Amino acid sequence: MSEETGQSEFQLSVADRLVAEALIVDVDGFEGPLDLLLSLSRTQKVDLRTISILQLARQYLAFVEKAKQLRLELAADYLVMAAWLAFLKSRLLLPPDPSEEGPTGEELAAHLAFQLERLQAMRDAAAKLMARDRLGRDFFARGVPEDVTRIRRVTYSATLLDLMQGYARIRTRDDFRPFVLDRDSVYTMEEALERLRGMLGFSGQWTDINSYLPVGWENDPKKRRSATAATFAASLELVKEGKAEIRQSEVFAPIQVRKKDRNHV
Amino acid sequence: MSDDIEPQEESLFEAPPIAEQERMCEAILFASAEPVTVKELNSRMPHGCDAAEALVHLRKRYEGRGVRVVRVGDSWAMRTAPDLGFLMQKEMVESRKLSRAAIETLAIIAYHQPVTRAEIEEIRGVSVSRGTVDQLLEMEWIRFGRRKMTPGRPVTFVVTSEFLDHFGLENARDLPGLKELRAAGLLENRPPPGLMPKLGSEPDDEMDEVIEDQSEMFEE
Amino acid sequence: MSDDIEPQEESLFEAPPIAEQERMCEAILFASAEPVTVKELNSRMPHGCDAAEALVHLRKRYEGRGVRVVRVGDSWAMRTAPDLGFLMQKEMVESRKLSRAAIETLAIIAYHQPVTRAEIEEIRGVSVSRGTVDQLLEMEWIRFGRRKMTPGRPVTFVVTSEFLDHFGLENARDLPGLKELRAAGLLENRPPPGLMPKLGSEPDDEMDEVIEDQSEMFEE
Repeated sequence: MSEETGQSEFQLSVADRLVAEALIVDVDGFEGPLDLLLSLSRTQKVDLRTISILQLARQYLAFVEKAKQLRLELAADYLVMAAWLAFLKSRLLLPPDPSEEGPTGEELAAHLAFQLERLQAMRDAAAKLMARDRLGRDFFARGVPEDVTRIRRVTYSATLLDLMQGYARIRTRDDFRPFVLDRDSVYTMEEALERLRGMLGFSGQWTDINSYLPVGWENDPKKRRSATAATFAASLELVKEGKAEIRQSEVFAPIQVRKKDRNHV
Repeated sequence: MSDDIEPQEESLFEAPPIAEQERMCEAILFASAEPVTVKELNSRMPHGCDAAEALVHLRKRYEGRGVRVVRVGDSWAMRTAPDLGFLMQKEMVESRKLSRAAIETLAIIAYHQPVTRAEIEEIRGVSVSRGTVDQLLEMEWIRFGRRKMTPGRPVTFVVTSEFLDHFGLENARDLPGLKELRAAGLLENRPPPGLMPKLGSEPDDEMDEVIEDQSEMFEE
Repeated sequence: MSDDIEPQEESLFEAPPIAEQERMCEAILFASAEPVTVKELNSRMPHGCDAAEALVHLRKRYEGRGVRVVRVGDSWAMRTAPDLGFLMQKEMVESRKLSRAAIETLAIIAYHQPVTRAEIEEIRGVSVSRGTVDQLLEMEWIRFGRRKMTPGRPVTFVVTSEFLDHFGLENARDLPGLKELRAAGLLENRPPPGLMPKLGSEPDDEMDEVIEDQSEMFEE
């Protein structure tokens, strides 16, 4: 593509040529091909939504051509864009080939227009943002902030295990040996027996043995398991002693106990 | 057991009258250069205080004054009225000059958040230099948001409450022109219709994904 | 140069209304890092302003507020109201493990309550420091019980409901007995006869009795 044919083909006005030359001098000042396209689009003096992408493509290609003549080195990005715009131009100019796959020239052009409009919109937004009243320039924070005094309050903590170990230590007068077994969640049969003996006395009704679980053992699964087993074992023990009756209507049904009353016999 | 104690406490120490709570909020906000969250106000004020309510009164009281009570995200601060900025030459801090790239990147993050680096590059058409992002991070105007649930799980950027404070914004929804931009479809991440040159960075998988987080974020 | 302009300014611009001057003083005092003299206020405010008069109004406006306008030498400043100083403190809670001496003392009180200091010392085999007892009292894990009806009527210590709450106990008697401690591997040797508390082995009907009566349980 020679300079003359380029000139005639693009039919650049004198003003356009001047702009193009100014752009070339300033080639380093552009932030990539999109920025350059946006700058070129200003020569069209139209709303970005009605911009002629075809015309823009020509302007861009002319710019790249000029840059080549001036032996300016253009970054790869600019050349990739040039190649793509040349392709776009041909698509826009030639009648659509129905056998051709992919988006039409119009679709591609529309997306490029969108990109340009979006970039311009972001630039405008950035300008509006920077023009806002700003902290430290237009409005100000307190000049002598009063530091919040940090008061350190120490809380002491100890666990039940600490307590038990402490007590055991004194009682054995031995050096303490660390241990791992957790007896917290173990409810013994003796305990259950005692509890059941006390409570069963008041109940002549069939009652689910689960309702005899000690307070505080119903929720934690581990504790509940231990308490249920102990309570069940204890109820069997009471039946053995002849003090209670036990029943279960079917497999997995609730197990019920009641006091064995002489009247019931 | 604590259940037994707490109601007692409540009845023992009644919350101070609202006028007094307002004074307390006033003193705390006044003393702090940084915005203070409602949560922190409540934690510093006596038990039973309602900072949110006190702030409504306080804000009204300072309307039209030389100092204003402003909201910054979840926090509140006192700031001088912007029309009096001309009196403050002495207090003015020379803010670091931001490059054009940094300003644009900041705006893109603010309007498109949460946004990935690849998305910023797609919008600007050039790669985003590390330095630009670093500078914005260092100024604490942007921070990392949640990773995007797209291949590669790329990090995203969002603006901070320092950003809101600096630009006098109550929240990110108050960004100038946001509604218009959204209405014009300019905040959509429209995928390129194939064959488009990917400008800026090396191609990224997530580029093709339609990301609509932004719209959700700002929807009232 | 400025001499040429200023007289002109004076005739062109009238001084702002006093309410506006008050706003200006407010903003300057708020944003200044140091107290400001009337002279400086005047020099910063538009020509013709009377900072001294504006300050009178401003000071009145802040009377009884959470913030006050105060005079510092020949300068003026804004400060938080002194009665709200407590709001400028933030409590940092640091959690530490209780010392071994304190734990042992606490354990003895829990297992043997009501127990005198002499009894604690006898069981521990070492003297109990005042600090340890004071600490436990301060933490509200122990309190004074009834005096013992023995010569000297010594004070006794018992554990509190806060103690039970902290350790998740319904009752001090829920503490595992020595038998259980041994079963748990906490106790190696057999304790000397007569020292073993019979926790958990007593009939249940006295469950509801007050904690103080627990002494009998331990005394053999």
